[in-house]
Amino acid sequence: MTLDTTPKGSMNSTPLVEVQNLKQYFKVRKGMFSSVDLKAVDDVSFSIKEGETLGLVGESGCGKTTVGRTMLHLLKPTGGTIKFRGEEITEKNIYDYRKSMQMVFQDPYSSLNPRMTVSDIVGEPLDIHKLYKTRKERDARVQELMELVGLNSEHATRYAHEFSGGQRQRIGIARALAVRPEFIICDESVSALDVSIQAQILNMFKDLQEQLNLAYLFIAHDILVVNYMSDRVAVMYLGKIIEMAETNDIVQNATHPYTQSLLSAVPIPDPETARKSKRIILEGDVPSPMNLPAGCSFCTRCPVMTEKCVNELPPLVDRGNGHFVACWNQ
Amino acid sequence: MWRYIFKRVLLAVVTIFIVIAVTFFLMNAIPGGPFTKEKAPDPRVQAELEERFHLNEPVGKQFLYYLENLSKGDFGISLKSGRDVSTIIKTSFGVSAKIGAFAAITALIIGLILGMVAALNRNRWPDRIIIFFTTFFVSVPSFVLATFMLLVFCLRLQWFPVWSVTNPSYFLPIVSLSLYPMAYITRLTKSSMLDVLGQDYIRTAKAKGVSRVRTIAKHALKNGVLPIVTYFGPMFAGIITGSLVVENVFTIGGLGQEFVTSINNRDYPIIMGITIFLAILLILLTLVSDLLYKVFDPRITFD
Amino acid sequence: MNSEDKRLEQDLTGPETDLDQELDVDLMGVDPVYGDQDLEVDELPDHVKVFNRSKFSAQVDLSKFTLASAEDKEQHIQMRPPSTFLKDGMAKFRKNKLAMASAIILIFIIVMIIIAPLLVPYSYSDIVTVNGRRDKTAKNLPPFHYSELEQQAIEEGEKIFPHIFGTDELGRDYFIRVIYGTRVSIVVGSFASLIVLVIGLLYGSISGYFGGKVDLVMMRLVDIIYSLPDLLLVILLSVVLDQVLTKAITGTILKSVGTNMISLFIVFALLYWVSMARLVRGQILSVKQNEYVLAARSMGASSGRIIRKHILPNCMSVIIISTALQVPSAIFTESYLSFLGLGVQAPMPSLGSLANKGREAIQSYPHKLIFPSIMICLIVLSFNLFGDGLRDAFDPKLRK
Amino acid sequence: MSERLLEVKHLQTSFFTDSGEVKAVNDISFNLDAGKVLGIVGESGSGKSVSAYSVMQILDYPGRIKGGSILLKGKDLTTFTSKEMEDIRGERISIIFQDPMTSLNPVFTIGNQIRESILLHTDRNKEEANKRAIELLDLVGINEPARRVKQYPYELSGGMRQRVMIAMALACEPDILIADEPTTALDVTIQGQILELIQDLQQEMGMAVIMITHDLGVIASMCDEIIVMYAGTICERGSADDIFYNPHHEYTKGLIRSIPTLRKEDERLVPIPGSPVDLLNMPPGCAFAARCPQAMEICLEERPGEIVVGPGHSAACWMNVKRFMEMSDPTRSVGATARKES
Repeated sequence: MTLDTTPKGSMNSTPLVEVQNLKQYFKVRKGMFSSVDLKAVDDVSFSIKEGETLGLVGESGCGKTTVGRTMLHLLKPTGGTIKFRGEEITEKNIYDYRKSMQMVFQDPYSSLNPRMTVSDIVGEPLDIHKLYKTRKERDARVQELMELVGLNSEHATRYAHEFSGGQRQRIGIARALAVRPEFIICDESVSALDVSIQAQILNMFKDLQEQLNLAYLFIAHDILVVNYMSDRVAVMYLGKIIEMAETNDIVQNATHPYTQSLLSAVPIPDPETARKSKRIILEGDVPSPMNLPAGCSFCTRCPVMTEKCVNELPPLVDRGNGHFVACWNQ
Repeated sequence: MWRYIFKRVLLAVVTIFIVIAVTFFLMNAIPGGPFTKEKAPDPRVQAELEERFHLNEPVGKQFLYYLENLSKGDFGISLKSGRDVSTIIKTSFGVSAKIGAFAAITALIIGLILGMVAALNRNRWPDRIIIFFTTFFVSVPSFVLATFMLLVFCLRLQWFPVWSVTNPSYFLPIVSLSLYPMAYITRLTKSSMLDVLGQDYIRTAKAKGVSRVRTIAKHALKNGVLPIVTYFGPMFAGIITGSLVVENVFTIGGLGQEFVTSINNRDYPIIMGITIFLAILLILLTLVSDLLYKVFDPRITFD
Repeated sequence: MNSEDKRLEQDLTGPETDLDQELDVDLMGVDPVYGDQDLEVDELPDHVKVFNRSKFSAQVDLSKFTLASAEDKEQHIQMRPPSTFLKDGMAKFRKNKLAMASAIILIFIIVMIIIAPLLVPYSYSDIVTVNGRRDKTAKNLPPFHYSELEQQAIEEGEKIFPHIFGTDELGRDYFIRVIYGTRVSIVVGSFASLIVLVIGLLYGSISGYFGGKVDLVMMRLVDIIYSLPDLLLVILLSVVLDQVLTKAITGTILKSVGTNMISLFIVFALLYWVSMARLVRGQILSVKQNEYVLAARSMGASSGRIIRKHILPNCMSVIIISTALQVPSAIFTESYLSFLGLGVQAPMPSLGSLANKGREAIQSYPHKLIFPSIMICLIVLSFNLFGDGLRDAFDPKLRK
Repeated sequence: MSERLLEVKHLQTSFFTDSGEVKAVNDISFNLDAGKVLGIVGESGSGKSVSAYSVMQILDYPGRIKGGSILLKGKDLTTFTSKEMEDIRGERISIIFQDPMTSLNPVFTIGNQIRESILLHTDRNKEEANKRAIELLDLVGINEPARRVKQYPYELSGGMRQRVMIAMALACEPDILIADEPTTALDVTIQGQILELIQDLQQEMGMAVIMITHDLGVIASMCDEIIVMYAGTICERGSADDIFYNPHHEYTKGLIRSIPTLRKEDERLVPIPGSPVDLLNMPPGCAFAARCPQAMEICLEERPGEIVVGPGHSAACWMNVKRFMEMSDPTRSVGATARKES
């Protein structure tokens, strides 16, 4: 089944990035000879326009990080295609696309090599893709990048461990920007940061987007952050997208029972609202992705579950306005 | 669980086979081979060799015969005396096993205690003293240590009698044999305990109001000794090889002394027999300690 | 700070305060005066103060209430001086007195074994000679003693270099023998460690980097070798090679090394590398977990570049430390073999063979055991303490 | 008026590391009454957890209480022997930690770990303790409690383990429950379950709770009083409404402006500029001064004291002093006047 997941209004132009029926299964050894498929990502499709931000939200283990890594061929996809400007990305041509697609990682501590100076880290993509002729040109570009992300360019010779978490994340962003990409995957890029620093980085992402016309896939577990950053939001549960719509639409008209409970569970930093709102508390835990029910993967925790949900997989269907939902009951 | 045990036992069997094969073929690589009649001074021994090892057959066949003999507990005969190697091992192993077992237990108990004392007094004087001495003890070759002990305590001070079969004095051999593994266990225990004491669940125990002593004895110890269990294998290896030295220094007629004597005499069947015997012993002890580890740690699911 | 400021500070941050004062001011002009309400000052800790206008106006230096400039703020917080991994580690290492002392002792020993043979006019293999004649009386001399012939020569005005450690049973200068023994032991130890390092590094990094099936098969082999009783095999191999090789190497340079040392190296090359391979593999696996490796791959870095630039630099410190700790273990093995009579080829001495020889005459000439023993202990202890110090200073796991 | 349970006065806790003294908690005071919920909010390094650990005296090496007093019902815990403290911990004050995955001992069954606390502090025998453990597991909403007591921690999910931690903490019905970031390591939907559970149990059992978190959202609705901490000091304290709707410290204001909300009106976040202060290298004056958009010269030189700004509401910020000065004498603006005079 192929879905047209392009939002309306952009039908005439090809999307920048298009992911179709992406699958990523991991083999989990169950003994010496048998193994079981862990369906980390199962039949995921979406597309992103130039200069757009798609938020990808879900709880830990739902496969959102795997989506990002598979898109960059850091993991070999089990199935499905990834297209960039209409061209399919394969194992063979991925090297060329590494200049167009970049990634900003989660952990500001483990994502920078402790044995390299800031200038080495930021300049590494330039070295790999040979994007300069002289040493001077390289240094100038590194300086430029550091200023772009709000770092003092005098600090280029220092090692990453001398910086605070927020500054380190800026270094990571400068590294991603070095090859002048059009599309950046932000994999939980702010979740390790304190709120005051997180806001700095979020604003910087927004400014850079405006300045450089970047498109983002913004992966996070924090729905408040995703909401702030994204034009559209896709909600993942156990390897599948269960709802996808414009941000405002999803906040105001969440349709899938999981999205509804996710939204209601968010702790609101506002006493008035918090006192009034009633949480929809979900029962139980997320089931193991290794033995999923045949039908809707959410049926074990769903408050409105019916027999159909247990046996049949609900398709992701457009309910108008590009609001996609995968649920039998809505 | 059974699958794991099966795998581990299989590995042990393969290793034992390799040791036997390596030993046999290495020995046969010596010009003339270990069982050449020419090396045996006594014609009766020559005849015996001929009969047991089928010396005229090709080496591959000989190996099969050797395996067959081994399975019956027959390790061959001594070139020099013509005695059965299995008898030599049987008579001499008793003393060695006694000393070795005592040394292992001593090393384990004292090492664990010292290691914990050092961990609990980190960077204070008991820690520094313990660590200095243990570092010293792992830096002195066992034969030097044993010789000095013999010189000082037996010969000069005469606190302990010199070893004799009628009046065996186990103290000094056990001490000199256990010092190295003891020092090693102390260092291992310290670092493992420090690691465990930094874990979150220790703080949980403290927060419950569990006393310091109980926190250590219950919560830290069971987690902290796990790495020590994995050291059992190397410890036995150390004690077995150490006993070769210690038995010679104290002139104890154990397996070790037989081994060293046979090396000096180039009595190949004995060298071969004792090597294989010790190797099998060692592999089995390691196997037991590996299985013990799994028993101690409930997290391992054995798959 | 002037006295007025001091008073102010005391008033605002000091513990003593007068709680009975009334709040005499409204708040931000938003809320009405709290004067007639029940001010629950009780809920707040004692030191929290109620603002009192009359007190402040007299004491506050009003000029301080101007906006601070950006430079002032910048200066307020300063970044720590730049440091590198190496600098940090060295600073930490220098603080460790035991490790520093060990390093100095090791350097001293290494300098000694290089220059002492140049300075001391004796040879390790020949009997002491006086006026070109072999001095048979110079046997088993205690330290700093001279034989009869030498004493005569001294009385005749000749200068004779002292026997610092005495002489051995054949009348050879013991000091130079110990120096050569140290030389042999250190060379054997370093060479064996080098073999272990090279093989372990290659095997471990291939296994760790490629992972999957390759890793599985390679690690099975390591498991088997790991459970072989290594020292027993060294002995066995020495016994065998002694017979097999002796003829083959006669007349070559290897002869002076001796078959036993060759078999020691072979065993190290065959068996001892497995723990190094395990260590390297473990290190690589844990470094590979880091996101910077993933980042490098997402940039399009080749496998070679990732190993060279990212993985090796980050596990090198641990590998170097454990190589340093391998040296004493090799020296130990060598001395052990010497005890069994399987050590270096005579007349070449090693510390192990000297100590073992010295053991035989322990009652009458204890110095012959003491000197090489002290040397072994000193080297091994220094290497151990030095290695421990390196680990404390450079192991990234222990740093935070 | 309710009973005063805990009174912390001028608490100072430092970590004496190789590189110098880290003043993790630098002179803080707070009170807690029976049955009340106190929220302590702050970013990493603000000293919020260290304050809680100081109260329980479970600081990690090389941390040490340097000064101040901690009064539990009038008795100073800092003067207690370690034996006396053991009777306080787990019986009078309990704590739940952040990471349920590592806070339970992996080699003992959860029943064993809950029982331990009961056996230590009550006269129950082993059988009764086991019965109580099963009751507790049932209380915290774990199904099949009789089977669960025999399980090891690795057999439970994160949310379940946190429930076990709560059961363990409540085993002896403590007067005070400290919850140290109890939901940070959990998923949003599980986080909701745990918060609800803590709230319900607090009301049911009537204990006082200290809720420590970095997430303003978590404490918005459940606290009687909130303390905002920065770099080991208290910036502001007051009711949730005071803190959220009428903040009087620049840091609190900045924090609130930094959090994204669900109401999306295309308003931009206003982040606090700069990086957190280096605790090893603490500058004089207000710790927040270098990042504060309103920082004045005095802020860089002297640490402000806490000043009452409303009923049960106080803040440690020189801006309040300035504001009060201006308001009590509206004819002159403090800063401007000073400039004119100089």
